[in-house]
Amino acid sequence: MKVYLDNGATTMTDPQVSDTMAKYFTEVYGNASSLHSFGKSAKEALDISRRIIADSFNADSREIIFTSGGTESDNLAIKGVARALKDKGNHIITSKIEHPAVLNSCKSLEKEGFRITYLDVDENAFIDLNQLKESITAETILVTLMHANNEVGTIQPIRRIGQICKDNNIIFHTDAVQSYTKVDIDTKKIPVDLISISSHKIHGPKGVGALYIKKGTPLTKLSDGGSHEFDVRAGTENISGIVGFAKSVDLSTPEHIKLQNRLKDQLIDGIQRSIPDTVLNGPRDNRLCSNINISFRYIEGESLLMHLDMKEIAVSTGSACSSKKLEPSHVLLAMGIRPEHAHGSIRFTISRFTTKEEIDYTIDTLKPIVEKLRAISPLK
Amino acid sequence: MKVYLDNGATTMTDPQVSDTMAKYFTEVYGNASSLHSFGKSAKEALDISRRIIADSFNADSREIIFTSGGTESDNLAIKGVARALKDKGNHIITSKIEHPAVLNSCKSLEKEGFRITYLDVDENAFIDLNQLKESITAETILVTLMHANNEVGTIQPIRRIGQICKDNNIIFHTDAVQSYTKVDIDTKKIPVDLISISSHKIHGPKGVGALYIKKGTPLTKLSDGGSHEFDVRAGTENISGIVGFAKSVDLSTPEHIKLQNRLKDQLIDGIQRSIPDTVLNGPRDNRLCSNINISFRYIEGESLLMHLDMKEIAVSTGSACSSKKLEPSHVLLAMGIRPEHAHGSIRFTISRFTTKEEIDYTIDTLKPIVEKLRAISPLK
Amino acid sequence: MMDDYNEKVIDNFRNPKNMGSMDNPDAEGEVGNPTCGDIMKVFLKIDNNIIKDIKVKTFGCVAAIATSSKMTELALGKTLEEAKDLTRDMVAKELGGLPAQKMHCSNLSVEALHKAIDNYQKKHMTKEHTTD
Amino acid sequence: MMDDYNEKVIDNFRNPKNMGSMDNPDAEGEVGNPTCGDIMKVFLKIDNNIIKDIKVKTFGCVAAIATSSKMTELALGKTLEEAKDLTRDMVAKELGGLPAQKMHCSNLSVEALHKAIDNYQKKHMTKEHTTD
Ligand SMILES: Cc1ncc(COP(=O)(O)O)c(C=O)c1O
Ligand SMILES: Cc1ncc(COP(=O)(O)O)c(C=O)c1O
Repeated sequence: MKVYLDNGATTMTDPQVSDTMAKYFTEVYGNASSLHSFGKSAKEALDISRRIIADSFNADSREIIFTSGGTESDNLAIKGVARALKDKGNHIITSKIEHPAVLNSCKSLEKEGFRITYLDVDENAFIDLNQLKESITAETILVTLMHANNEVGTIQPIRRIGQICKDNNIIFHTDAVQSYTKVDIDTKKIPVDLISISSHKIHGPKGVGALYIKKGTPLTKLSDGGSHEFDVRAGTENISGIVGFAKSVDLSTPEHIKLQNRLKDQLIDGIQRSIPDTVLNGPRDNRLCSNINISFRYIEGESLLMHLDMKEIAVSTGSACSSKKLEPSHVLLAMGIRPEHAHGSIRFTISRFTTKEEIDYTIDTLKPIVEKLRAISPLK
Repeated sequence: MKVYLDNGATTMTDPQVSDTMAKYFTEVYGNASSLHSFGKSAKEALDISRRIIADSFNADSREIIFTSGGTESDNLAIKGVARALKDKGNHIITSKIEHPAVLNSCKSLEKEGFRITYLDVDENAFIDLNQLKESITAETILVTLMHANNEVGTIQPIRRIGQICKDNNIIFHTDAVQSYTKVDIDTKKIPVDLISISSHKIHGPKGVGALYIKKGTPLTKLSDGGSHEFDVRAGTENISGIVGFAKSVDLSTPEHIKLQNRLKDQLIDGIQRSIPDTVLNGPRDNRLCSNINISFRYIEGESLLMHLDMKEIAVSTGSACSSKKLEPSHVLLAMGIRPEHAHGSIRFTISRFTTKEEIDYTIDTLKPIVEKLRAISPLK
Repeated sequence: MMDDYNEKVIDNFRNPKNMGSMDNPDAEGEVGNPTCGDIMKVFLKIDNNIIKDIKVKTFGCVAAIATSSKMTELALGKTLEEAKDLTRDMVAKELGGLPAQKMHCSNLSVEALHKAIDNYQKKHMTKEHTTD
Repeated sequence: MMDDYNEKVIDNFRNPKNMGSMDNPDAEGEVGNPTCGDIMKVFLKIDNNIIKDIKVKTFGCVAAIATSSKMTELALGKTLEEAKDLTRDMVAKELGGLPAQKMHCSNLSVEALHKAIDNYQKKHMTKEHTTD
């Protein structure tokens, strides 16, 4: 049995999505900027897709910009706003648990003269709203805080974050790459100015993302060229990819969330019942339906991951050994988790294609592997 | 008969390409950065694709970076080098006939304090090598000149341009988006430091491009995040797109070029024989095999384009009316072509899928339309 | 906001009315220049202060041709005063709207009509003076 | 440059030799710390200056486990002096190479071996002194 539990890294493209895309390779292949009918058909597909994404945020079509993925969306939002507002102020607030696309965008802005505040998080990876309020100065132009964390699934209270930003007249960007289609954001109700999303995390194709930009938000272009995407993002539009992205949004339903929540509980409870010395990292509530992150004490994550891989179970780890920087997950460390426990963390991320049988198989497979690795561990 | 003669704008994805891609949506869908076997398979596909592109330039695999398209490649090359070398000098040389991705990247660098020289071109859109030499100063850090022009197909003498840059120790970038797979660049023989290419111009999928970066070329990242693509370009790799791009390179043969050259001659000669007052824009030699650009005197391009579209022939125009800026093609103007002739220019761009019958049909269809439009023109 | 031509505009472009030249017109008017890419020349036959016949020659885009045609239809049969009251917006409205960027550059035919009427009235006034 | 583990490394990881603890070892040596994510503890049985038995306990990644195992195979049967001449590079070479970033952090088992031998020799010298 092949069990893919790394849906936080990327997902299988839903066969219905790739089927929908097929036509846009060999039939509707025009350039959406072209005046002829080939171009018109491409433009129509683009418009319809944009509307689908806009609807998912209760937003206007013109507030959606297609990009090449979550990373580009984050870069465009953060650098775009910072550079547009640099005469207004030079202070940006983010958190210690953001995705590298956000953290490194901020780091690169530091070199341009911006000052960044990295908010702390508590043991469950929640930020402290008071610290946020206290960090705001007259120079603050942007707050960028992720909706749901990619490693431990913590869902931040973005309504209240947004309200604080709005009260202080500060632009609020949220990286919703992990939460999109799993936790709704109604832009008419939640005060948020920019939202990053990515197709390949929701069973759409890789290489496509989008950025919601509330009407009137100041933004400097990142990539210059033609005046595509309302002159915010240049480059011939990736029609097949965009159509696939929209289809993947169309295919997601509230039932999928319920299903995943059940499987999540099954996996957490199953592991904790059958394997001692395991700790759930991150909260039990206000957690993404798809994310389970567990530290297996006394063993190291990469070894566990590789043993699971030999049994055809795919997971990821927050262990240093899996990163090129040779440091354990910055998220787990920010949560105050001890390094040796961070090393033993495994992230299981499920999807709407995950089955109960796969979860059973995973629990059954884990037990002897963990025992074997513990038997050779000097820590146990 | 549907006749697509706008392959300079974008091409049909070759059915063999989309067939090859299929597997990478629903089977080999892992994240190339993941440690498990799903990730490994994706990484292998990525490596093989990179090797195919590298081989096409007689380059090393590590010299190829995948991007989201030609626009991103141009931005990354130009801004990346300029920002990396800003302490060395602030002068960049380009030409008046570059694609907006290059021109607007340069414009945006002007705002950052760089000085840009825009070289003139002659009536056939060739730059003047002496003007290039004379423009070089001690401050010059980058020369960016396109390989083949997208509007009139002029192929610049990049070997000599590259040699001039090399002699002066200046980095040379060329936008080869239009020429790729049509005019070879052997990086072991032609001194060039960066080359931009794009998949959707060569029957690959949209939303993928690449940048050749000669080993040792200084470059600042444009998009921050993970350390993908040798830490030059962040973002989860678009495996299906990249595999498709590589396949489209694999499928291109010298025979396709010969075929297109024949069809090009057929179209140029056919139009000039049957319709008076037509002028070929750009050179007859050193011209891309796929590009035919003709001014039909006394009539305006958009009107001609729309009439052709009603007969299911897709072309493009350099007329102001087709651009949002309401100015005629900057390329045609730089060539010294009078505005009223620029307005009447039509670009026919063929591909390896174009047939002799389609060219015949196009010539036959053009004649009465041109006559009809001339009959109502106040200029004739 | 509208980016594309609507069906009505395309229809009028496809089958434009009253296009071409006229023998011995009573008046002519021309606007535009080759640089901007739109030129319209209007020819009128006027009888008893009424536009009895109208023709237009147009160099320009889809919008230029469609608005030229629609203008002739609106002007035909009108008195010179009524014709002078015609505006670009009326022409655009009759066509169900135009893309924003086309409103100002390509929708010039009304100006050509007004020029022709002006020319006619000047000539006429001059005539009256001389015959006086 | 190598980014991935080769087959040999994976094989040694999958079926590591001499892993676990030992009753009454003649010497022990431990290196690493929990923060960096690799800890190895080596146990030795020494007879007549020769390593008669060796066990290792490893907390760490694939490379850490594979190199630990390979180290025990290289050390077993050697004299203490020969064992002290073993290096990280020899272990890595026996495994057909390691990814660059794994060379320094995870390939520590030789150090643990050397520590165990040092501990043994110190104890032994002390003993000689006291019984002297
Ligand atoms: C929270 C978060 N932000 C941003 C990204 C980057 O998105 P992409 O891989 O589409 O560039 C990811 C995934 O990698 C993510 O999980
Ligand atoms: C010469 C040239 N450069 C750059 C580009 C931009 O490439 P892309 O459409 O892949 O962004 C194009 C095509 O649009 C082009 O013709």
